[in-house]
Amino acid sequence: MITGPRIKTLTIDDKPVGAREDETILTIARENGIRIPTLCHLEGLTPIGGCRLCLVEVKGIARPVAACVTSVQEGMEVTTDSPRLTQYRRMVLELLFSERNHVCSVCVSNGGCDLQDLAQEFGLTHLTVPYQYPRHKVDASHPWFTLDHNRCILCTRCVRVCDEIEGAHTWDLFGRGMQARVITDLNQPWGSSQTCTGCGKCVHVCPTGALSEKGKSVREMRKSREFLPYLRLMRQGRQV
Amino acid sequence: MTPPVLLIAYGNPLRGDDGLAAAIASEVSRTLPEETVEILTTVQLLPEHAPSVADRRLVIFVDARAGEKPGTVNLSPVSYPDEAGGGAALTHHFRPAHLLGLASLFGRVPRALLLTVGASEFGYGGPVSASLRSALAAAAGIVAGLSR
Amino acid sequence: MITLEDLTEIAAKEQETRSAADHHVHVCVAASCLSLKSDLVKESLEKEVKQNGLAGKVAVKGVGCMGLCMAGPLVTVGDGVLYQNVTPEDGIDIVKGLAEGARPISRLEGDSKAPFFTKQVKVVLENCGKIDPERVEDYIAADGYRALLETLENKTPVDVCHEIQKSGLRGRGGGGYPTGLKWSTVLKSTGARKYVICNADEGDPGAFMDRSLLESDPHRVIEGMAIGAYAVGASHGYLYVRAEYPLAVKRLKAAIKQAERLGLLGTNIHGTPFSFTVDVRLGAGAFVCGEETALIASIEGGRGTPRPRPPYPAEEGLWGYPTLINNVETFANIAPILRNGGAWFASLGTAKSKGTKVFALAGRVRNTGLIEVPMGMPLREIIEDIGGGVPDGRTFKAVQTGGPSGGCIPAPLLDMPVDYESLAQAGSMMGSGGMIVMDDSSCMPDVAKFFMEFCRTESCGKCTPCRVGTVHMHQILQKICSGRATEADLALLLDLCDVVKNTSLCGLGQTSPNPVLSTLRYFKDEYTRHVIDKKCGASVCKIRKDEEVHG
Amino acid sequence: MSRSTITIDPVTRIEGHAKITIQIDENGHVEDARFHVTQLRGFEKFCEGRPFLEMPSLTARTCGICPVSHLIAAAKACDGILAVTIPRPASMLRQVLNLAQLVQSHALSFFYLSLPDFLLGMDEDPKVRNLFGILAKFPDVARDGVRLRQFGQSVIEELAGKRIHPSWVVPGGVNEPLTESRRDAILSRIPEALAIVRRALERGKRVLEDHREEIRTFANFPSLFMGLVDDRGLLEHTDGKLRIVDAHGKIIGENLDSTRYREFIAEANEGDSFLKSPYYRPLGYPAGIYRVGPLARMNIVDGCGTPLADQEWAEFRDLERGAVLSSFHYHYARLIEILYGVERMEQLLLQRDILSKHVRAQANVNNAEGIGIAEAPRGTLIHHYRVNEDGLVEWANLIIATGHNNLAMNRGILQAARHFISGRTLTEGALNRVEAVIRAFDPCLSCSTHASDQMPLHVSVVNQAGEILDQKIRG
Repeated sequence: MITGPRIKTLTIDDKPVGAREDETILTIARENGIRIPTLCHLEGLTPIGGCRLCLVEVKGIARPVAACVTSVQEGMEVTTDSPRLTQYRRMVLELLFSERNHVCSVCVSNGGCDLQDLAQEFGLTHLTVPYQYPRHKVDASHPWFTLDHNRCILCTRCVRVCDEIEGAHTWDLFGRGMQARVITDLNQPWGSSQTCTGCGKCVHVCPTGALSEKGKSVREMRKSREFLPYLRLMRQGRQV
Repeated sequence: MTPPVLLIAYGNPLRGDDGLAAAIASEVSRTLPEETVEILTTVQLLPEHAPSVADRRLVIFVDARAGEKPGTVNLSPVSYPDEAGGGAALTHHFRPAHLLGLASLFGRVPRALLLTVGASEFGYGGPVSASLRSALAAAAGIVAGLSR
Repeated sequence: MITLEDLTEIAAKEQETRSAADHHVHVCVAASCLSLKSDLVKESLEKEVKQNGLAGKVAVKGVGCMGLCMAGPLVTVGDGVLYQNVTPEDGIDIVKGLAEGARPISRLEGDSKAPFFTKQVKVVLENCGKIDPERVEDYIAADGYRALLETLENKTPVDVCHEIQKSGLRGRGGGGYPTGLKWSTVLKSTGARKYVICNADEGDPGAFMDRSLLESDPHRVIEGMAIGAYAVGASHGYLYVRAEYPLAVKRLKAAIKQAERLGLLGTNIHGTPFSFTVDVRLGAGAFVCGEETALIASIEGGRGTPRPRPPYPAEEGLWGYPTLINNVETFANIAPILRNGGAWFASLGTAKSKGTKVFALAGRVRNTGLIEVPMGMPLREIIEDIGGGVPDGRTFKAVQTGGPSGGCIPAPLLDMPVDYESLAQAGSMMGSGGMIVMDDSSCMPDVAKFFMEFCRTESCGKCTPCRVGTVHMHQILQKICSGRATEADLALLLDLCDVVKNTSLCGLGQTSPNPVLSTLRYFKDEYTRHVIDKKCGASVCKIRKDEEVHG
Repeated sequence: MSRSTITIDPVTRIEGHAKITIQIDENGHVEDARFHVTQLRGFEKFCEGRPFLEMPSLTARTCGICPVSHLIAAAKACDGILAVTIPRPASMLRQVLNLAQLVQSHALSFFYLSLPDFLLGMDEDPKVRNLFGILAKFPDVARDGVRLRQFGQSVIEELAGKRIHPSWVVPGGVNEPLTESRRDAILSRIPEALAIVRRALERGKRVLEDHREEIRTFANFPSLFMGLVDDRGLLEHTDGKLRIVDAHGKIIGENLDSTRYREFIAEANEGDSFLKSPYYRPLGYPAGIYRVGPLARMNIVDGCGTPLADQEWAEFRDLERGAVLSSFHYHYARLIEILYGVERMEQLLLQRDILSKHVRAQANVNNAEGIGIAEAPRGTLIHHYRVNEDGLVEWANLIIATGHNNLAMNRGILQAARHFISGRTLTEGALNRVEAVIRAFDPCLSCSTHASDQMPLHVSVVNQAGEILDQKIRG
């Protein structure tokens, strides 16, 4: 008897697709060449459904669901694009931009930023909600990296990669609501962290210029994330 | 080969409806091929644009106008000197007619038209007013028609 | 091993001591009366009894909440006499009155036959104001733990689930999910172990049902949890209580110790294979930890943030194991249901909403306090009869139910029955039982602003719409209330309500626009007055003069 | 006649926003004249708390007119924080960029803003006295102006990309080497540019003949002059050391260490303007008044270092025995600098290592302080940052060219006002001459204050009681 996961069939944007029951809508959509915008999601890290950009509509469910954390079900009818979804995604982006001080023109990640790319994709040139202009400090105490809270969107990719891949759990969250921010160790300067291994994985998974390498000037920070699928593959290999 | 038609869309896209010209230009760029019309978007007209203006078959200036009824599309010929005379100031009050005047230094002065769309919101930030969407489409249609 | 006979014996002994006394004086020692120094009243009474040589004749007992909190400290003598606003000095008179042949002290006397008392139906609160919450024996004398032992003796877990299903009990935490169904799901879920969690992270502004219950009758909740654990196959439970409830925590911990001492908790309870232990976990004061997945994360020692469901805790809960999670009032209903039968419970209430509901009645109403009414009672009866109506010659405007996730119900809907469906249809919700009455001195945009500020500060920050959207909504409401808002702001507010409602990760965010939406639904004119005329009808909002002129 | 005040608000045909106040005594004599910059600048505050590597991009946004100058001064200050000497090709590329900026800025100042006065006359109707008046009467000149500016801008584009605020200049050098095709594209445009400058110089020199009175009265007074020179004492805009000469042309400060600029430059704050007023510290205030910019540079150097410009420079220095003192000669000096700029660009672009890939030095924070000095078209630009050990800016000070010239401009206005204005009359020509003094300095006020749009010129004569006696509104 086969005890592995069962196969389910469903439709995404009217296209019939097959999936293992433990797979998410996002995985299957991508596998079938259907693009769903994401921001907090990163292949290889535990999805959290935080940013809400990957919302999709499922027939029979009133509220849109986050594709990155919703498992497929038999007969599910998924819609990944609609005027309503576009409006929601746009507003989510607006909210992110209004929350901190995202000034692309002086940002190290200008031209290499997931948030900026999405703004371009959605033609977001202006906000309908007012900017909050919070005052956030920059933590440049680490010898190789800089943390600029002004550009953080609280996606927690850094927190997850450090915990799940590097195994150091240097990063965590502090405070709640709009006061929430990422911290290292028990809210100590990054440079004084006893647990940080200096691996830089957090910097490269960061979607914006919040985490960057020192010495990089404006527009010079480019993130490379190839290590993540590679490490995952190697680990799987070892398990087999 | 220089395209026979030049579209100059001017205005500051960071100031509300002032971005209308740029929006019209991007609409036109979707419908017409590069060989037909060259598109120049700029925050303000500058004397340095004069060499690009010379020797075209047609130059179309596109601008959002305060003081005109929002949504009205107006098309008028441009010539130098215009009714306002030679014109004094530089950068901020540099008009299409001025550019046409300077173009004479670099070749044949082309036929030129100014397309304006009445607009009202020129505050910082904010996209082009939703109420101007139909005017935007109409203006883009006119420009495309003229360019063919 | 404790048996039913042991329980009977304890109860009999308790009864015996009780009947030795001629007079029974009960002093409320729940938080509300305690805050008015009811402990000193009790001391004074005890001292006077001793000094007047009435020891043994007059029994003074600290009991749980009697409900009419606005008139505390409350003292009852026997069954019929209720004293209100009692001071320690009054102890002299009360005891003197008793010494002189049970003469009531008229200046202190309240009307114990008032509709406030007579219209209530007490199931959950049946022991409140009657038993000493710090003594397990008193609980046992009131048939306590009988349901647990009888269940262990006579019923299979499936039987228990059936009985609960038959009762029609629905979750009292707010959602109204059928409790029996939830129990069956957890029972059916497979896992190396299972957990039971009691959600006592009561956080709605103005709500104090769980707190009063835990302070007044802690054993009832523990018994409900133990039965639940038996029904789903769990052997360990957590009581997640907010740290702001120190008295409840103290009494719960004491109650757990007492139950353990008697063998009502522990291994092989009643000589069966069933074992159950309970731990108290303190919540550090985050509203979102009332959301079950956030609560579980908090117990696990993580940051109290919710995660998307499914999987539901019934399948994957605490530490990834199947977990039964119910709120305090839900568990408090369990023992009576098993004692009296599901059919009995189902005879109370309406077709879809069975049993009773406890409400914390607050705001602009004469009788504020803790009440319990059968489901389906018209709102008007609750407010006008039990609540005594709006005081000071003011007129009733609206009642807010469901806390920050709920909404406002206006005067024209006062005759609607209070049940899950009706409240939802009116744009509010049952919620955990907060009920705040407002009169014409309240400004509805200001009310919406209050709740939005609550949601903004209580957002955990995990998902974008709730974290940032509530901030913007609150700012717009501030603008409205200060007369600076435009119609465009109002339109943006509606857009934000839509986005936050439909895209937030958990219930906190999804329901946070409700107070705005429901006040907009019934009091749109108040918003437009603020926005267009720059006027606050209730004169609550401070709109600057110059803006009033230019408006 | 009672004492009154004439206000010219704002001054037209300069970049930015300022006003002039002229106070007139009971006898109708000009008593005092002041140049006010009325907008507040807050850029130094923005910088605090930011990583120092952002400074070039951040401070370049002080000004839409000459972002390149800020980029270079900022990058140099950052080089100091890194404690690196940047590779020679990077240094040369920065020089080419700076020169391109110089050329286009000077072309704007000369052709667009000043030539109308010279060719059409100071007294001509302002409706005609502009680029279009030139277009009508001297079309060749107008074409030259447009072309020369276009040349300068095209070089900037080739080097740093199309954006107005390029991020090509970075701490430690530049972030991309120059390609051969781009180099050749620039070189191919040099002959035309050179021809234009030479024509302009000929015309400019002829103009001088007609403006004897202006030369005599336009901020013509002894003062010190300051600017950068290279190690041979030749004209230098990007690197080099500061030199200060006195009115006799005598060097009084040589090889001044830029990091110690505060030892020889002090700043006074005057109540009526947001502009700082720096002076030469050893001589005190206001005796230490000095001028920067093209005129100053011509006065301090021992030569330009390019063949054609050297000839012109020699001729220029023959105008006077010591330093050339009339600020009207800023125009002349500007033309020589354009010539130098085009020539020098070509020299640099023909260097064999100009295409080298080694254009950047990498380092961490090694100094807590960095000072970068460059010559902007308008004069010496100083960026000074202090950073904490993590490289976050704790304090920043920017001294811009217009600031150095503040005291000199004030004196120049007073001088011209006394000469051209007599109490009763507010003639267009007289007012225009007062404004023209300011234009000679080519102040960039958007840079010194971050100004917004120009507004119509408003001139008023106000008596002590505050009543408006006469006013002219134009534009």
